[in-house]
Amino acid sequence: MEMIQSLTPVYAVLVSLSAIIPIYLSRNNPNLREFWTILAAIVKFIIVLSLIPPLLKGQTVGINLFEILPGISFGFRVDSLGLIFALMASFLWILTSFYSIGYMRSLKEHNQTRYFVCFAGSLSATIGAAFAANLFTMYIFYEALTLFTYPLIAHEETDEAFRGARIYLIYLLGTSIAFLLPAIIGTYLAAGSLEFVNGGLLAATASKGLSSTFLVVLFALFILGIAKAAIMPLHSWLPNAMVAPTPVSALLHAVAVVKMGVFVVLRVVLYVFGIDLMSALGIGTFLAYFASFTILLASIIALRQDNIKARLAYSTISQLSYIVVGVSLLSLSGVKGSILHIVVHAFSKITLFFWAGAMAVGTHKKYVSQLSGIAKKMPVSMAIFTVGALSLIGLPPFSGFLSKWYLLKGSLEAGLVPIAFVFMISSFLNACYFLPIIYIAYFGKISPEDEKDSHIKEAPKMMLVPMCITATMVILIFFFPGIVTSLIDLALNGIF
Amino acid sequence: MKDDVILRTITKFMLPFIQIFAFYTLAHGEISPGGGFQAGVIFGSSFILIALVFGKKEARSKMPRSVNDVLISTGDFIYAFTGLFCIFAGGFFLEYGELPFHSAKEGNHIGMIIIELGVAITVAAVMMTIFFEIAGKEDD
Amino acid sequence: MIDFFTTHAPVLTIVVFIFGALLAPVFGRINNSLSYYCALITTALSFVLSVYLLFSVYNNAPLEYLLGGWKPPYGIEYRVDILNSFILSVVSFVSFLSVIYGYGSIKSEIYEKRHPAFYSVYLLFIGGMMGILITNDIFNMYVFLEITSLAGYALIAMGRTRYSYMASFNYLILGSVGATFFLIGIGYLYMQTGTLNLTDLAQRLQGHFDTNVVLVAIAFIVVGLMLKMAVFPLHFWLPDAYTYSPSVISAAMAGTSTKVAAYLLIRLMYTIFGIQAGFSGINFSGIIIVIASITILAGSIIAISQTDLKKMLAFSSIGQIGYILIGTAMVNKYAFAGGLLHILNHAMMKTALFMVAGGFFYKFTSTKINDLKGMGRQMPFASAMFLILSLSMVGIPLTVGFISKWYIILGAAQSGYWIVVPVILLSSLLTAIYFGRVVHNLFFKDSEASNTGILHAKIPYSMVSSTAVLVFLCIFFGVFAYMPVEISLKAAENIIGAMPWK
Amino acid sequence: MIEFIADKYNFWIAIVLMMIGFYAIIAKHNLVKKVIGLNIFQTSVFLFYISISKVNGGTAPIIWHPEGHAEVVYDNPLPHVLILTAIVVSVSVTAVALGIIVKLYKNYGSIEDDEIKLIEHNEPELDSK
Repeated sequence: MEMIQSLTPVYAVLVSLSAIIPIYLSRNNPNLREFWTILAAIVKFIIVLSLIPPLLKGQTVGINLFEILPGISFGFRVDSLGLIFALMASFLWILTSFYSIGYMRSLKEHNQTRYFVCFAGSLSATIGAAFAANLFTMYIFYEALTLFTYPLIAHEETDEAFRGARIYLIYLLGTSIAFLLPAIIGTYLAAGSLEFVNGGLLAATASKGLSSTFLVVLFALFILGIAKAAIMPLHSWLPNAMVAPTPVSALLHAVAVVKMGVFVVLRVVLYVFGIDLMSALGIGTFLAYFASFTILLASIIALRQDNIKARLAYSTISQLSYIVVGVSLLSLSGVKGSILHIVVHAFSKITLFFWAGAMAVGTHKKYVSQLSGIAKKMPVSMAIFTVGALSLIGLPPFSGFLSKWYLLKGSLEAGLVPIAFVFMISSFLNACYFLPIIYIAYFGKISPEDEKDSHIKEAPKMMLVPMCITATMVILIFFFPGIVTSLIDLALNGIF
Repeated sequence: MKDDVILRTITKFMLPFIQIFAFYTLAHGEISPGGGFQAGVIFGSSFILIALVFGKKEARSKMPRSVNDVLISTGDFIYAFTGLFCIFAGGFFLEYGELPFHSAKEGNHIGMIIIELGVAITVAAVMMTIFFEIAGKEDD
Repeated sequence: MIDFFTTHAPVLTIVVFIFGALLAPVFGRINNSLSYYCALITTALSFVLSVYLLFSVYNNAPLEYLLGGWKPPYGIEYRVDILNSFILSVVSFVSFLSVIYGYGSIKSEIYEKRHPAFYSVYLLFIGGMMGILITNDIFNMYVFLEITSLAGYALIAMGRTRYSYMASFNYLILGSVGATFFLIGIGYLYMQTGTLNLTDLAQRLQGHFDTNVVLVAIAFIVVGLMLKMAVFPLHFWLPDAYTYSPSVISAAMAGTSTKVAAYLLIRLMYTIFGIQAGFSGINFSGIIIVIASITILAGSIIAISQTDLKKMLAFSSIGQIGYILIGTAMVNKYAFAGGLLHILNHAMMKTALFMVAGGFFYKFTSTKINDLKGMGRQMPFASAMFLILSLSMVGIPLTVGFISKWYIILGAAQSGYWIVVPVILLSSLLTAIYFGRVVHNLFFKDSEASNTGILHAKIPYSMVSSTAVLVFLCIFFGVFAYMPVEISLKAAENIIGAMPWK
Repeated sequence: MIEFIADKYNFWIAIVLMMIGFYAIIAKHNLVKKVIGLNIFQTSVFLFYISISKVNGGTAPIIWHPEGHAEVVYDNPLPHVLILTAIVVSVSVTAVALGIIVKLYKNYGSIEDDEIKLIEHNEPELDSK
């Protein structure tokens, strides 16, 4: 493949990072501040879009900025997997920015400047990780994202928020230093380089007689180190991090942070170990079973959650493991399904979080049991929720159906029938925890106080419009899967 | 002790001898026990004796603080400058043989005595400073 | 002229300090600021000379300088190779920046009348360390060690609180015991070999490592130096000394003094004891690695429970010395380079951290962690620098802290000391915890009524700029690590290559 | 056994003195006594150095030309020189230590380290000088 030296990926990262300065400087003028946020979001999305044409032509855009240590450089390389992730994140940033403005202003939150600054920083880190050319660059952005999101989670500045943020930091920073860093060092020792290679960085060195125990331990370190993927038992930071304002939960805990986790898992499996080495070592199957445990357990826990955001959080944990299981199946459809699920889940889950925020703004309600009959007062929001929920359960004509289809097909291709059953049981469980919400909202009896309360109304337009757009996307992807799958096929070309 | 006539008289009588002995030790340090350090200590102790017998004020008037401070630096300066001068004379640091006297032997002799003089001045001044600082406020 | 300069540069590095130290009080009689400029010029000159030395030995053989023209085993010899010229540059750079920093902070913390004496003693303090680094004569090392220690006692005693005297006294007693131990060790070595020149000692000790005399000498020297280095069970003097001294001195000391003691141990371990050459049945590196690991963990754990920022930084320094020891004791090129890099990196980070702490003190006369609540709003720039430095201490990539840890871990993996890896990772986590606490107070807590006692409204530019330079370098050398890495790798090659390889 | 002790009596003296000094440094609360302990400790090392410089049948290392003796055996002068330097250092350390003690006494009215710590603990003064 042709390599084009270009600074475009660097600009994509820098746009939001440099936006921090005008955002901070215009802290006394909210309108101007928000203008900068949105401008940065749009410019970023355009830059990411501009990277598509060369990719379709079969060229790779990338640049090695500088070599930090011999064999370890700080560089970017745009491949289609990274581009899918970047496109998704930057597109959703635009929507979330509008949504945040509506949300923060309706609730009159404090410290909005810090909020927008950190938000912009987080996005830079996300895009940086998406375009990272090697493990080292990825690690930097992985850590940067953790640090940028800490103030967002602690935003409320209550004891509970600090507790949640502390747990978040301990889990993510702790595992990444204790496990991910040694894993990277181990990789460097084994391969002498950290660049992502189609077919696997370590696959090339496997013939050098590295003991399989070493590789298995290395893989275990990677999986333990990527706590952002929220594979049990390292998941409990995610429900705790839900103390953040809802837009943060929406973008960061449905799109950026957790998706970065599974994205790193994908990178490790596909580009560091490689399909062949994984199946030779037999760790793919092991990971598949390990993560299916998370799928089922998290779904069951979600059933018991009354807090809306907690229920969504456990749902996220379960859905993330879909992606991990999908890639560890090591079959074409499995991997395809798992990449598709990254996108699908992002759109569906952000819709649900937006809805949760709309509920918080419109009704100040946080519990499922309080939502009885609420659909009468907030018909649009509930319709949007229904779309997101049905998509995650996996019903057509919503895009969730597509990814589940591929995942099921992949598990059968790999000959792992139990995994197929796990997917089906989990779909059933998904239905069990989403459908009751829909049921009581539409058919439950609205309580008399709520009936009279004139404050309960639809959320402001600033919030509703982004919700509608994401919901539309959920349906759109079902009918036009080509916009995503063409890129996925491109990514898988070099691997299978 | 200020009023003790015998002590005062004997001290007055002894002081010049102590100081001359200091110079003897200094000049002879090259070939016999002695040298700049010992000379400095002896010289300094003569002032300490003054302070003990006549009181701190009297000693300070003979050796004011400002002079004392400058002396510390001066001795140090003589030492360092001699060393540096050897460099400019074409040798290594402190290589007295290269000093511009008639021969290397001569240079060694004179250079060493200059160095010792610097050491002696500094040590004497430092001894006095230490004494006056530690003796502190108690004026007796 | 260039020849002349190159020949005499090693001794000039020390001579500038002699002249500076004696001119500072003389100028001080005229005007205090003159003595300040005297200190500034002296340290600047020594920095220039050190860097010049580093460049001139980088591609050439080590420079030798014979004091008084006496040939090596008899006379005192100065010897400059990459290892010590590297540390010379670090020490002189840190001391130079500390002087700049001091322009604002010394005025507020030390009596006007004492300024000339302060600068003079400060120059002796730095000059003594430069002497330790540059000399190749073991007794000369002892003398310089005592010069720098004596100056250090006086400097600590100039602190703002009356407890500074007690801190200084404790350091004095323990420091003298340590130095005397070193002296005993030298005596035993002299007994065995009859020489004091390091190069000569190394040759004459070959084959005598199993004698009791040499073993006793090593035991005394190692214990004595570890006292000076404040390695874990011998660290009691350090926290008080760093906490109660003036801000400039905390900053300069944290960056230099313990590292110079560490250099001494490294130099002796490698050049004369040949760390792995002799000692049947005694694993010298193993012992030092275990001690260093305990130091790292203990320093970090004790730091967590501190309530005073400066004390916390002091305990953190104790832990960080462990990194330097652990890296250099592994007898591996990469680990050695990592340890050496950590001397530079830790000097920059810890000096800057103490400078920031001094900035808080300058404004609010307090360094209690609880009094720092809400500083993120009141002193945003200082707090931001503190944040960057904390990240660097934790070892986040693109900061210098990462580079040295990376090399130490790499070396540990290569030489098979796997135990080191979890120790370093665990201590990174502990570091994250204790710095996280401070950062949390800075940015997420609202200021309390108690810290409204503002002493100075504005922090002088001298303090801000010198700290900012260090913070910038912390990032710069984290991103463009090539230069220090190359230098330390080459130093490591020279040092390890000169001894019998494992 | 007796011979072993008697032969190396110089070491034993050094060790005994060193331990006395060490004991004083560690166990005494009075700061002046600590300094005295330090001095004893250092003196033991000086003695040790001087004793190892002794050459059997040697005399003081001062050049002299006695009649009838072609060769004179001298002691090794180098340790003497080293110790002279070490003594200077020791004196300076003592001076600094005593200076600090004077200041401590002025500030706390005590030279017992436990009392000083107690005073500091009860009434800490941040900006006292």
